Amino acid sequence: MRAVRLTIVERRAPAPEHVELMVDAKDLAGRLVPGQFLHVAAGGTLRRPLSVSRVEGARLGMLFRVVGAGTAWLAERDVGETVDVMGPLGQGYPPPPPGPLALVGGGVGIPPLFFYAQRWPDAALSVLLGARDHDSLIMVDDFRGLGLRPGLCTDDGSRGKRGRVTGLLRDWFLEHPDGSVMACGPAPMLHEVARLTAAAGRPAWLGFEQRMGCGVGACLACVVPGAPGGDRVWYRVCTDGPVFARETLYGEGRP
Amino acid sequence: MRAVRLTIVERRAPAPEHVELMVDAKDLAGRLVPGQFLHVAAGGTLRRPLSVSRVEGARLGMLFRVVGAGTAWLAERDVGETVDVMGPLGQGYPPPPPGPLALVGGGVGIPPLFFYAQRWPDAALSVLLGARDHDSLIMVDDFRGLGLRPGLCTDDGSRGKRGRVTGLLRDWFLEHPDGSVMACGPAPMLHEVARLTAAAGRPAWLGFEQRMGCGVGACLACVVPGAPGGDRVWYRVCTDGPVFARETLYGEGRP
Amino acid sequence: MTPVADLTARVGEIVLPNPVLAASGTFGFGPEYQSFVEMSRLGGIAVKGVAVEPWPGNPPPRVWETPSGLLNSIGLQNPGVEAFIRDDLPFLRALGVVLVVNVIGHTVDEYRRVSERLARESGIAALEVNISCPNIKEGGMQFGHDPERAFEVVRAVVETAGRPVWVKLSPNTDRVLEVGEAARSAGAAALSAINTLVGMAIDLDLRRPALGGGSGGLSGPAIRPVGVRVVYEVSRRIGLPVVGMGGIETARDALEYLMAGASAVMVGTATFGRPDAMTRVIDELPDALRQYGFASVAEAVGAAHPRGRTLEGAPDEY
Amino acid sequence: MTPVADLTARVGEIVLPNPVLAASGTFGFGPEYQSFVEMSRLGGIAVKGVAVEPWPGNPPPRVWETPSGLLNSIGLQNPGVEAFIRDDLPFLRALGVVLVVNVIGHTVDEYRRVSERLARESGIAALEVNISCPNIKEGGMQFGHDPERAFEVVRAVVETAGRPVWVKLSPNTDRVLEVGEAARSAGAAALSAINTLVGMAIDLDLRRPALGGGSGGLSGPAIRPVGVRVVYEVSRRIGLPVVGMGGIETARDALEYLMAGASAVMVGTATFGRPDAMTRVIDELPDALRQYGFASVAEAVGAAHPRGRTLEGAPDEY
Ligand SMILES: Cc1cc2nc3c(=O)[nH]c(=O)nc-3n(C[C@H](O)[C@H](O)[C@H](O)COP(=O)(O)OP(=O)(O)OC[C@H]3O[C@@H](n4cnc5c(N)ncnc54)[C@H](O)[C@@H]3O)c2cc1C
Ligand SMILES: Cc1cc2nc3c(=O)[nH]c(=O)nc-3n(C[C@H](O)[C@H](O)[C@H](O)COP(=O)(O)OP(=O)(O)OC[C@H]3O[C@@H](n4cnc5c(N)ncnc54)[C@H](O)[C@@H]3O)c2cc1C
Ligand SMILES: Cc1cc2nc3c(=O)[nH]c(=O)nc-3n(C[C@H](O)[C@H](O)[C@H](O)COP(=O)(O)O)c2cc1C
Ligand SMILES: Cc1cc2nc3c(=O)[nH]c(=O)nc-3n(C[C@H](O)[C@H](O)[C@H](O)COP(=O)(O)O)c2cc1C
Ligand code: FES
Ligand code: FES
Repeated sequence: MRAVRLTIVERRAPAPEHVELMVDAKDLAGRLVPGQFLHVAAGGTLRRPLSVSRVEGARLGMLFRVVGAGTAWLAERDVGETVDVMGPLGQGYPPPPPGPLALVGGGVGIPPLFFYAQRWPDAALSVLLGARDHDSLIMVDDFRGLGLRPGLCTDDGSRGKRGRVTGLLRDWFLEHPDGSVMACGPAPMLHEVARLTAAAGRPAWLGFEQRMGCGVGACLACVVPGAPGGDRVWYRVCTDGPVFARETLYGEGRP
Repeated sequence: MRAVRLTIVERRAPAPEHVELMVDAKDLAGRLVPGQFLHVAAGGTLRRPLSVSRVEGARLGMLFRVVGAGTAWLAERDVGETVDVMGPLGQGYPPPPPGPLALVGGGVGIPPLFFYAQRWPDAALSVLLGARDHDSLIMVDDFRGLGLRPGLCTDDGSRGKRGRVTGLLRDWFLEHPDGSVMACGPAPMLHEVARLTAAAGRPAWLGFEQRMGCGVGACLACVVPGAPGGDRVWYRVCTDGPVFARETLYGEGRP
Repeated sequence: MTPVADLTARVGEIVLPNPVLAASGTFGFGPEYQSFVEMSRLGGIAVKGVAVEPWPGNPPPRVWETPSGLLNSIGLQNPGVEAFIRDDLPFLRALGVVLVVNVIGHTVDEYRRVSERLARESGIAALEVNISCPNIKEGGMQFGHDPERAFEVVRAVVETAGRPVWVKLSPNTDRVLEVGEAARSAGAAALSAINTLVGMAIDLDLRRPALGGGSGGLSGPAIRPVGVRVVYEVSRRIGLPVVGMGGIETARDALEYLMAGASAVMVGTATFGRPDAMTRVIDELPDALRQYGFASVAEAVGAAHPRGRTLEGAPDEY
Repeated sequence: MTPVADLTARVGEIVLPNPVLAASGTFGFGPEYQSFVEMSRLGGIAVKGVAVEPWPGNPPPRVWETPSGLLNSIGLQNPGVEAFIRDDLPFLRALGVVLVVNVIGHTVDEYRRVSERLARESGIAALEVNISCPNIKEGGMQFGHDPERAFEVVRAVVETAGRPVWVKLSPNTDRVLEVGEAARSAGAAALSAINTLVGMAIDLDLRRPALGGGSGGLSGPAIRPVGVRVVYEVSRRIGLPVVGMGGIETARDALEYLMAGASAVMVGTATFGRPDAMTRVIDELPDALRQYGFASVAEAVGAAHPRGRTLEGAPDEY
């Protein structure tokens, strides 16, 4: 865990308003757990947290949507320039538990799940992806390249089913009542995944986003509430997460 | 007088830590009076005032020393990029009065005087230039290119005489007791020019620097004190100057 | 064609074609910027502070750039109210733009006399009482930091102005709500906020404060969060319209102030960097309003206020 | 070889190897940054505010970036003094770095109890009393804005601390000198300044304040001019050493504070962008001192103060 300057070796534009920077990261790449993130200097006062989207040999990827000043700044970086990152940071997803496993990704929550699929080629994976529209439904071909056939949906029906990815998950549980879930996406999606998996009595790990200061647990900016009556009022996304076992945040019962 | 984006057509590096940007400025170039300045956007909250260093057909030059964030930003601009300037601003130097005329320039006060020499090729000009050291004594060859032979001095003696340019002016007045002076440079130099020319009873026009806000007379940031007992307490460098007749700031007597 | 958003803004009884005014002290007395700005398109102009007599102002340097900000120490240099009326008012009147005259003084009486003198002149929509300038009689204590003194000075102006009186609040105090309340009870028609934050820079070479006046006023994007906070609090807690300012550069920034509760906004420092900053904000405001779901400026005003929840109920600050 | 500038800094009786400390709340309780920073090189560490009981803090989002600045609304979340002593102090003590514990409370008694409890522990160089946090018992009035309340709280801590007490000043008041004077007369050994400015940002999409806590504290380069001004005034007018902070990113920034009168400085927000910000400042300080003609930190302290002229004689602010 340290701050390093990594050289950009490739710049991809996988979809409108999305950029994937591939950087040379010998020392880092081997040690990364899917779900961990990098804290990336992006021209402003604060760094920007970005998940690792893939590892290819000594290279790693960061795939992001351009939403504001920081991601716009990063999107302008060229091959040969360096990016200043801290990492690897945080707690990633555990290895696949026995039985069927669904990767449930929403929008820019998809990249860490692709890295997961890449890391665990022999797991019994189903992939369920959702996004607001066609252009935001990223990495579908990457998953197909691994021989997986992701279930797809969009809010506006412009690709895959119309609806939420949690709808796909509900259906999936009908066929895989013994399944587990690794999910990443916006908070409302994660709440619903928590509800569904708790209702099914099945384990789930959830990857959260929160606005960050330090990225290393020092500033207490990035908190999400712990389960009522649980050990702690707040958990830090940067060090306690970003991936949490459902129970940590939602308790043992059905949320 | 308006704000325009001008394309950089040439970038020169006339001396260490000095850059001259030549920009395409059809509409402006013809209307410029030597001593007028441009207010140049330079990446920060405020613009930076820069004199026009020369006009070549439809092109004009800005020659500056890199001293801080703004000039560093400008120094990084490349041919083909545009700079955002307001201008022409302020009051320039008057046409040459009858009789011998000395142009007395110090450091980055030299560029507007070169433009003056270029504009008035038939005047009976002497050129006296001073700077702290060899590398800061700029535009010497430009003056020579006009057939002039500038007298030179530096604080450290690394080029020309050792000493201040006002020493050269004192000597010049011995030979040209009927001479006039156009000067530009740091305030202490201008004070001394004012003293010398008042003592000689000869006219002088002085080009001042002051930190600016608006550049157009609205904010009252850029003031220099008027002559005690004179019409006004303060004069604005941006609109009343930057060039002032000596009397305006130093009164009729000997300062 | 999508319907054009309605930019009309209202500050009490004053109706503005759009909510963007020039901030006092940054736009001179009008003519200086005329070749750079389409003056007639402005929502209004607040001119430089005017005193009963000419003030000389502070020694230079008077400005200094800071990260995302600007320190100034102009010292309220101004030609006095008579010269203003003689030399500047005719031009301003002829523009036909809503004109706000910023009023300064050392004593309650000086404020009153400026107001009395201006009462005889037409073409002025409102006075803006600047109560963040030093009150020398009171030993440096500032009107804007003391609710009782603020009340006195505002009442003196209200009694004599014959037109709506806006009161410009200082952010350099913990009593901004008390001062705003005092201004309201003294008869102010609106509040404007914020004036600059007191700051300083050191000239490392000269080993002294960079500004000739020592300390100065900090403006620009750096202070925007302070301005938004003051506007949010004041607009919720005092029953007066608020004209918001501090660091506005873009239509998004203006919208932030409107949503925080400002009925109109002023643009100051941004004009130095971009002389057309105000008309850019005006040009981009319809799109910004649409993007965030507002059909008009009026709809956006106070949109970020909680419905029915007061600031007292808000959690600790940090 | 040119002689190495002497970086030793003195804050009252406390001697620091260099003048750069970590600012409270931005460096956790020490271990968080240890793989990014050479801890032993720091001039000192001020840890996160510690209360008598655990505080939960505010709802997220707790940070929001602004131009050259950062708004935060952590809400002083902390585990309480017992947990601090049990879980964090052993690590900090073992570092061998000058340790400053930031103390918070809702009431005078709460401050006193934290101080009393810490008095039984070794390895703490000084307490830093944070009097800019909300005093809930007093209806939201803040200790840091009221000289009498500040006096009470500082005296309570001084009586019990058994070690030097620093008092951290709020810049959100016009009475910072009165509060500083109250702290001095209550026995403070030093002042630290500044804490954050109260600010707010609006989340345009959500139509509400961006921070979960509503308003928050503004830090970072944006506030540096305010910090420098407070340090300049306080160090000239109150007879106490001052630890300066607010927006320090580089050695030049640190030198600006030293010349304004700070005996040492703290770095906060800059660490988030560059975890090695503090050691960079330390590394670059010798060159910066030399460039501006100082042989030591001690020589630079207060170098921008006028010789023999007091602030009263300074011209109007702007
Ligand atoms: C652990 C983690 C992993 C992430 N991985 C990815 C990823 O792989 N791809 C991707 O596109 N995005 C990812 N995000 C979201 C990403 O961090 C934000 O989109 C990005 O910070 C926006 O920065 P900006 O300057 O462009 O936007 P702005 O909105 O201008 O940013 C303003 C501030 O808010 C913060 N911010 C804004 N949106 C978010 C958000 N959704 N989450 C956290 N902070 C935010 C920024 O970091 C910045 O401090 C991740 C977030 C977290 C917490
Ligand atoms: C009318 C006029 C004409 C000028 N012409 C030239 C020229 O032809 N060539 C040249 O090299 N320089 C010229 N200068 C000086 C030039 O404006 C400054 O060197 C430049 O603004 C420094 O900007 P910076 O950001 O690099 O420096 P910084 O020191 O970082 O600037 C900080 C602030 O101080 C202002 N400032 C700093 N130094 C000066 C200065 N000497 N005069 C006025 N403002 C200053 C800057 O504009 C900026 O607002 C002129 C100044 C004036 C007033
Ligand atoms: C150079 C300058 C001069 C100012 N003069 C005045 C003034 O005379 N009266 C006044 O009320 N405010 C004055 N102000 C404050 C501005 O009107 C405004 O409140 C402040 O600058 C914040 O807005 P901004 O960040 O958009 O500049 C001045 C500001 C600047 C920068
Ligand atoms: C996230 C964060 C948390 C803070 N927590 C505390 C705190 O607990 N106690 C305190 O006295 N100051 C706290 N501060 C204020 C800093 O110590 C410092 O005074 C301020 O941030 C200005 O310095 P900077 O601009 O270098 O950050 C906090 C600041 C930040 C940004
Ligand atoms: S971002 Fe600082 S604790 Fe998580
Ligand atoms: S720079 Fe504004 S008046 Fe000269």
